[in-house]
Amino acid sequence: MVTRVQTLLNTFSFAQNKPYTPKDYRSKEEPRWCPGCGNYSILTQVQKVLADLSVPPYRLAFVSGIGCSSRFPYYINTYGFHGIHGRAIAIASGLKIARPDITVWVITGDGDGLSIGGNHFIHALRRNIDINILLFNNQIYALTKGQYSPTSEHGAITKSSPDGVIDYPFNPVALAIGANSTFVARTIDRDPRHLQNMLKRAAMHKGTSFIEIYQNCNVFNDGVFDRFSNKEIRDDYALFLEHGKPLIFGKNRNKAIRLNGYIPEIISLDDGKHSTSDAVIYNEQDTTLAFLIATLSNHPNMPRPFGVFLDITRTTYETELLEQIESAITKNGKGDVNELFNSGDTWIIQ
Amino acid sequence: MVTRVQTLLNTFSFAQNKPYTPKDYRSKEEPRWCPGCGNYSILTQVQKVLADLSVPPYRLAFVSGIGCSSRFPYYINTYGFHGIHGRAIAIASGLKIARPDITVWVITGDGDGLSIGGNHFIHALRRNIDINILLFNNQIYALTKGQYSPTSEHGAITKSSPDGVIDYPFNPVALAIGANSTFVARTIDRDPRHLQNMLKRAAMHKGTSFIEIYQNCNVFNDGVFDRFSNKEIRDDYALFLEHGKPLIFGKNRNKAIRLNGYIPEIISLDDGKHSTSDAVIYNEQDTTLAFLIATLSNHPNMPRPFGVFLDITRTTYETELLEQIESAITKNGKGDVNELFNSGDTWIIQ
Amino acid sequence: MTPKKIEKVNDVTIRFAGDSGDGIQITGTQFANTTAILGNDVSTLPDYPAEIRAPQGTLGGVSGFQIHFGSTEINTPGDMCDVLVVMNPAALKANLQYLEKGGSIIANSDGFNERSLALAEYSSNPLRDGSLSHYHVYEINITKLTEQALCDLNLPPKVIERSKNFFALGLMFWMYNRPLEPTLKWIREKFSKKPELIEANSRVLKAGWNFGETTEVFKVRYEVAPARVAPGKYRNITGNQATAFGLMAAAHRAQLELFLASYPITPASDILHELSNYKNYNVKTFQCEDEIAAITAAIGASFGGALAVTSTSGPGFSLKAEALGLAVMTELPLVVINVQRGGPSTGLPTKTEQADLLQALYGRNGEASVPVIAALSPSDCFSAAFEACKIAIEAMTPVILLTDGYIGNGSEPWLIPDIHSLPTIEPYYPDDPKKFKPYMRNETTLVRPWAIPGIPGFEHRIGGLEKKENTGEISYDPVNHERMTRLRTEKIMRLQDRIPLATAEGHTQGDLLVIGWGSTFGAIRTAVQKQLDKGKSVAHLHLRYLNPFPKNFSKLISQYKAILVPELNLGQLAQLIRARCRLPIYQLNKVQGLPFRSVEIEQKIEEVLRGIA
Amino acid sequence: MTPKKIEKVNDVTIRFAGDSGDGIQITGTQFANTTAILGNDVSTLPDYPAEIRAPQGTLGGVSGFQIHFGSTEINTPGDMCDVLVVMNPAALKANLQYLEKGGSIIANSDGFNERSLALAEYSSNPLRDGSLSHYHVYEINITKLTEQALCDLNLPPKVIERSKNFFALGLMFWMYNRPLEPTLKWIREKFSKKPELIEANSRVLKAGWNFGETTEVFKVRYEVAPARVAPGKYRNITGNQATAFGLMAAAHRAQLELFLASYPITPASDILHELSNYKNYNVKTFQCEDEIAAITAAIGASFGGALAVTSTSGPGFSLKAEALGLAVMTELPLVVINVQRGGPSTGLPTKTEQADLLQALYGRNGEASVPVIAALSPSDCFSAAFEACKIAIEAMTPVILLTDGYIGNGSEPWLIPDIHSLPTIEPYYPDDPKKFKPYMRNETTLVRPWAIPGIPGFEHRIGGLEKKENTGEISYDPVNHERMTRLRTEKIMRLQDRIPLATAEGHTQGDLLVIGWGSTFGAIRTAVQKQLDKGKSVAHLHLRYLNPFPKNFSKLISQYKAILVPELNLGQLAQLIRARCRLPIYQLNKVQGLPFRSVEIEQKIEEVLRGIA
Ligand SMILES: Cc1ncc(C[n+]2csc(CCOP(=O)(O)OP(=O)(O)O)c2C)c(N)n1
Ligand SMILES: Cc1ncc(C[n+]2csc(CCOP(=O)(O)OP(=O)(O)O)c2C)c(N)n1
Ligand code: SF4
Ligand code: SF4
Ligand SMILES: [Mg+2]
Ligand SMILES: [Mg+2]
Repeated sequence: MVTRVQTLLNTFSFAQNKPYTPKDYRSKEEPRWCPGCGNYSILTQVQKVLADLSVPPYRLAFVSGIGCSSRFPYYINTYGFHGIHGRAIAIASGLKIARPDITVWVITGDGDGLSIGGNHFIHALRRNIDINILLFNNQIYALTKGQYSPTSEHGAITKSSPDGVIDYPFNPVALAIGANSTFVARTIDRDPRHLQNMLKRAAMHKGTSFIEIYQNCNVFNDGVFDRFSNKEIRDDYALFLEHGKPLIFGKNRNKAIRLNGYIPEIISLDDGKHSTSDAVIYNEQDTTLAFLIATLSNHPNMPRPFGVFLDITRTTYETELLEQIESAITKNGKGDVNELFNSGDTWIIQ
Repeated sequence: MVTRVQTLLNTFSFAQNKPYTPKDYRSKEEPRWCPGCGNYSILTQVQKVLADLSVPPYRLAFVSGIGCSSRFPYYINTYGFHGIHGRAIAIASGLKIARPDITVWVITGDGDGLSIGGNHFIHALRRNIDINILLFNNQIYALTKGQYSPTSEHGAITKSSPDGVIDYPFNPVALAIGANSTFVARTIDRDPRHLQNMLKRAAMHKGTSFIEIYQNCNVFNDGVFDRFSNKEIRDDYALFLEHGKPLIFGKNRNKAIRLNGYIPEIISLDDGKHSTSDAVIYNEQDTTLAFLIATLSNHPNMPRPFGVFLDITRTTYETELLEQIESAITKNGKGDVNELFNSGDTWIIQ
Repeated sequence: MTPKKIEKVNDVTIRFAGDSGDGIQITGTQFANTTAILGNDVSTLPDYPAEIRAPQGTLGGVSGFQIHFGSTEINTPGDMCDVLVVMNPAALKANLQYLEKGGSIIANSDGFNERSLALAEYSSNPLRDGSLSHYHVYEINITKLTEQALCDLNLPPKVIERSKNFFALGLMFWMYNRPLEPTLKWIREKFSKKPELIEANSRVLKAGWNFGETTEVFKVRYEVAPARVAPGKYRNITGNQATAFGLMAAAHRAQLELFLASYPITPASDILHELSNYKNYNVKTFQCEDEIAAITAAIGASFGGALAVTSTSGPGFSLKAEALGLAVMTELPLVVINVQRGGPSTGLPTKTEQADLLQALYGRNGEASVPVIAALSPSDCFSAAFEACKIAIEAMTPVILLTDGYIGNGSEPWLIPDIHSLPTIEPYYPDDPKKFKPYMRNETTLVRPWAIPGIPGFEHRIGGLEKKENTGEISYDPVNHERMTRLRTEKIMRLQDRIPLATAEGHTQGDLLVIGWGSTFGAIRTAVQKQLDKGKSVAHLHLRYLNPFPKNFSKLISQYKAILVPELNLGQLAQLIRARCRLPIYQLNKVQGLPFRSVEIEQKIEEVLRGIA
Repeated sequence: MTPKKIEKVNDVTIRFAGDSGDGIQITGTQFANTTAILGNDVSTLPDYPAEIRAPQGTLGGVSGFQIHFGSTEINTPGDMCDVLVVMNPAALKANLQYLEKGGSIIANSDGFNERSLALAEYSSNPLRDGSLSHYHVYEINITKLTEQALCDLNLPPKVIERSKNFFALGLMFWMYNRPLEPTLKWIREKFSKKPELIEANSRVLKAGWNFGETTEVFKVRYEVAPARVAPGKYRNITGNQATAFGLMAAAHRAQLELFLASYPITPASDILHELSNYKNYNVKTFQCEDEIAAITAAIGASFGGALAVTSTSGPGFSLKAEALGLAVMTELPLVVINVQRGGPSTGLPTKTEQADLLQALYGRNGEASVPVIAALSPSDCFSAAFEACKIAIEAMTPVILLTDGYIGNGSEPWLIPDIHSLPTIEPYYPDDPKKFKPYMRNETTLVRPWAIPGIPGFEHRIGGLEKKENTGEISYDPVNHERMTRLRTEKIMRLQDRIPLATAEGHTQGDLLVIGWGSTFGAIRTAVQKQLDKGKSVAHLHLRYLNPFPKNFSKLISQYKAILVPELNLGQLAQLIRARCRLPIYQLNKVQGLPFRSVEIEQKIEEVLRGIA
């Protein structure tokens, strides 16, 4: 049976594979975020990257949950689904399994994706369905006006924690690695070029890609990521990972991370005692290293890593599903419903 | 205000702090598990350990979800709550926060705790509420008669995966470490002594303790853990972690794990080239090492680790809550509801 | 040997019972199949323990299978049985309550030893102590006779022990005059790789038959003439399997891929199991991490253009409440199946109940009308599931399909339809990108178009916020909200124009109309038929559609003096009817995890008729 | 200067409106407080944008605050306003719809420049183009006058700009003859650390007053005499705050710790925020990962002996369905608060609606009756919450408390009760370990005992499976299940014996009974009062208890010829009443995310009366 959907896809004459521009991904709806919100930059970079990759808009679906960030699909001219709180990843999973031909992006927040939606998040990662998850982490529930989220810092004063948060936060990157992820990255709204790079890498990865994007909410949590975006100081606070390259950071690229056994240490590259060759060479394909670097954040003096933590290959869920379908067809032929109904013990009444 | 609960606790003359025996923890209900089920052994060891620790039964609460394993509370003579599917940890969290004086154990399964209950699981771990979570992992949904679970092996044939599971499983230990756990251990139903040890360690840990217990379901998934329990071969397949001790295993204790940088390797201790001193010394307090050892399971030839992976100290949720309460009282005095109601802008109508 | 007397009977109910390991389910199924082939109408009820593996020989470990067959229409597995076949004391103890006074007990006397009597908590042997004096007891040493039949084959004792059920089956075939051949054929196929088992089981089956024929124990044989059932090809089917097939048939007629997202739960899991076998039939199953993931994944698949379904039972259905609202708001096709079980909460997971009706109608926030359809019997699950899909797709709406544990697990003969004779299902796709607006409705049906990702020109955004009429943009406008709320509700009401009018069986006007829904159909029908036979002024109205009600509902019921609503709950349909009419409404409610017996309904009818006379 | 004329009026509605940054909420609150202190009855309605920070000067960014006050009983924030104070064109455009024809507009003419007109999408200046000819327009250059009042203080322009709302407030105080002192005091306290702001704001406030007094712009001042409100100490309170206080009061009277587990959601979050401030009051708040965790954590806390509460709104309430069933089955006290908002699904998150009533009654699997209580006004949330706790604890049951966005955010004066005058709350604890059985019920109330962990001798197990009567052991017994189902339901029905009988306001018998529930109370009451004043044969019955209904409900309503049920949904209470009576029932339904205006109800009453006359 050729499904009607296949017929529709075949019938509608496809637009040429024209080169797309960011404008092609802009919807008519005017973004309604607060002036200065980090979401604007992310939207712009996504539109740029989509144009660079030239995926036709009609082949794309953006699925989100609820939150400021989750309004995203309205502003991008593709198929879009603004779901319910926490379920974006589950909706996207169903869509992708039903329609492996569609490129699916998930937009979620630290509340949407890690609080109410935490379970769908970890399960998607282990299943390795080929969707791209962008988690806008502003360490706050913004849409509901400022309660703490699972990434809010211990001690943070918010509307619902007047005496300071007593939860300890998730490290989303570490959580993702622990959940058997195949692609994990971190970037930040205020670094457009890095953001674009990460988006492209995620797009290219086959399987679930997860990017944590630090996003400034200038109304309810202004400045929590300043040290990673402020050009004056960020080089001392941020560590950029590059596959095959040593882990070097610092304003003058004069510091590096060395491993003492499995214990990370900062070394100075201008104390005369150490050189670049002492630094760890980053390897995106090593889960242990990825976890080790992800948990640098546990050490107060360590820089915060950005970039691709992990990019490994594992067959995707839908690939294996299609294989099982193929092999079922090979083995038993294309199923005929009539035959199936008429199989087993049957009898005829005249 | 002294609450009625405090009054009740004070009024009822407490039983002497008598030495308890396992029998004191046996309820009148006859366990209804299948003959040969691994759950029996776990129940027995829990009862033994409770007796050893002599926690009075009335100070204990066992909370579970739904599943074969979750019937556990009926068989143990303490306060008990057989909840709904997946919510044991949330129920236990509420109970413990409301009543920090009660010792709370959670009994859950790989379905209950990691599938539908996965979100409560990871959030409890990061919050570090002082509850003890025992996850009976039989890699199957047993109570519902044999569907695959989030820990079922890739390719497993089950009632709902006639062509083999295409999900990739969680490694519960790695997931827990990624979720910011403070205590993580693994043990197995068929090794009573190790099981008892782990239970004691969990009981002693302040904060959320998580033990993954391999449990044989002899009806729907018989033998999946045989290589770790069969006395003939288990020493080659299982690696027992001990804090401060080298990682040695093998029937003749002739193999060890060495770290090449952060990459684990098996060395032979009787090839003349290596000695015990080449082996990693295990350190329960290092999160990276714990993760590294937890993910040995990713390497097909590596042994499966058992024991305490991680045991670190972090203030518990309820400790911090009680501190905040104390400091609120110190700062503002014991709240008087009448005063509160009468505060703010008020006026009097004669 | 005197030739046996042959007695004609209209309908018979037999119950086989033994230990979980005794092959009772096979025995029952074989008897049912042979009986169906003979042209009797049949209804069956398997009844096995909740525990995964209850201890052997105990009351908890008893497995039963009841078959009701006859030369007239058979609508239930039978209130009480005429013959009870028991393999051990526990089976007797657990099932005696289902045996009609004066009925027959066929007992494997070899199964009644001291140990088994103790396990069944009997202090003395009931076969001997006179406690069964109200019944005809036939003690047969089945185990011994089976051993004798096989003594020359050198089989291990376990195998011999396991084939004794065929002896009982053979004996029942003899007693009710059914051929052995279908079962012999089944044995040959089933054990094709173990010739020694073919020989053994066939022999024992025949031995049972011959025992009946030759010994003097039984004086009478019975003849149950064929029923006038519709001609055609049949097979036995359980409700859950029929549901699965109904979904597949609908996907086929709609020419869509079938996508089932589900989380296992008793008694609904078999729908997932069944469909997971059909990967080569354009069927995808997705076992999710929980019920919320399942329904939202299904919604995602529906957005992608699949026929999306999610199956569950009570507690899982509760978890789907929020997302059902999303499906209402996005107006996407979706079928949500609730195989109801005993509640509330975890309740009685393996038992049946009809207590989720009001939840199906109202269990979500906001005004969110959803069509609700209930299946009435195992085989009817096929048509009900098909119909649910057709409405979902053609009206762009979630549809709730209610079945229950009783019909989900129960089986009956199913007249296999020709797939091509089933109605077509026509999705409403947009065709012109220039005119396309995601919430522009068809004027007659109020249905919005289904625009599928992948097609240029129809890019659009949907979601759970209120949307502007036609354009689908987010709108907080007060008047628009009211209009959209009413449009969504009206769209469902307009289904009245396409669902069949209600018809009552029995008198078209009169004293009492008995109204039912769902799996109580058979018991009510039987009860009303008997009352009609007794000349009572009654009728039976069965409601397949619970939302919307059939258009002629109020008119139809106004032809009666009173209404009786029997339900396996505390009166949920009764409440819905009360809000719609001013007639006196009587209720018959049973909340025991069990189906009605038709006599319970008959008694109530008589009581009500006395009251209103 | 001619002395101004003073006119007496009964009641007045004023609406302040400006940009989100204009301090409108403060202005309104100050006016309301001063007015309340004078002894007028008052009702207020804040109305701010859904967006976190809508762009300045646009329609989306307008913030409003409406105050209705009078010398008679005031039940609503007013249908339409008499005076509209606007700071810019957007505020005018967005709010003109609420102004009575013939009403007054007081406009800050300095705010009407080209840019702001464009932002408000005005093509010409409405103050000039004659489009406001149906109103009295007072153009006052408030910004300029404010600047002049402060010119010698050397303040930054932003500060000057921000204090102009006090000018408007001062002017309104003059017009309605209210004292400045309360606001001056408030300014002194609020800005105690910034003396320059005390000086500035006080001066501007007085400047506004003086402007009214001295200029010839206004010819008339108004006098609104005090109302005969109950004597006592008052404060303003919002519904959500009152709910929080009601819970605290109940915990105090029950001598229990208050435990709130919640997940943030508009418009319910303020209950969580409020309670998180009271750690030194035996209050614990637990912000959970989702709504399911919140209700189950609350159930755990209840098992532990706390007064356990969970608060949410529509979508979150849907998620609690399954666990509510668990609370029913375990018979533990629990209060579930649903601050209803526009649905279905995400719907209209910041708007009000009453569409979750049927869900509250039926939204879970199985027969699971739960008491449902609805609050009728902001201050009434206190009593409703208190009552919900009392029933939950004393009847060992979950209780659903329904409020909504309208009363949750709205405020009104609250007669502060003395905590000691509130009823006591008596938990039913077991006292004898030897006789203790977890499901042994009190014979009169059918309540089971609450055995708290930590106490020797009462160790027991509970859960969601059906349990044996008295002992609480798991039981699959059919008859026991029916008995337990009926006992659970009957326990809730017996609450009829402790809740007050229903009474109707107005004629005790007559033509039309208007029945309402929840936040429509004020509008219905006002409408019925007006009709009574016109001599119509009507009455008003307000239902606080939606399950069970008051015992005398049927008898009471049978005294009228017809019933009208106004609701902010499509007729949910109407359906419940239909199932209980045979009177003609008329509906008035509004689903616009907005409360009723009392005239809408009046019109409908008149229409119905014409019809049935
Ligand atoms: C079931 C449900 N619960 C709660 C809410 C309320 N809610 C909406 S968004 C949100 C949190 C958003 O936080 P995040 O995902 O971090 O997004 P942000 O607004 O910060 O971008 C909450 C709690 C809801 N809409 N639905
Ligand atoms: C809401 C809900 N969904 C589904 C179920 C059905 N169910 C009961 S137990 C179970 C899985 C149990 O698996 P696991 O936790 O591994 O326990 P086991 O039986 O293997 O010990 C499921 C799916 C349920 N009871 N409630
Ligand atoms: S509230 Fe914060 S996250 Fe939301 S739109 Fe405004 S700045 Fe952005
Ligand atoms: S089904 Fe498996 S897990 Fe459950 S009781 Fe039996 S053996 Fe144990
Ligand atoms: Mg956020
Ligand atoms: Mg399991």
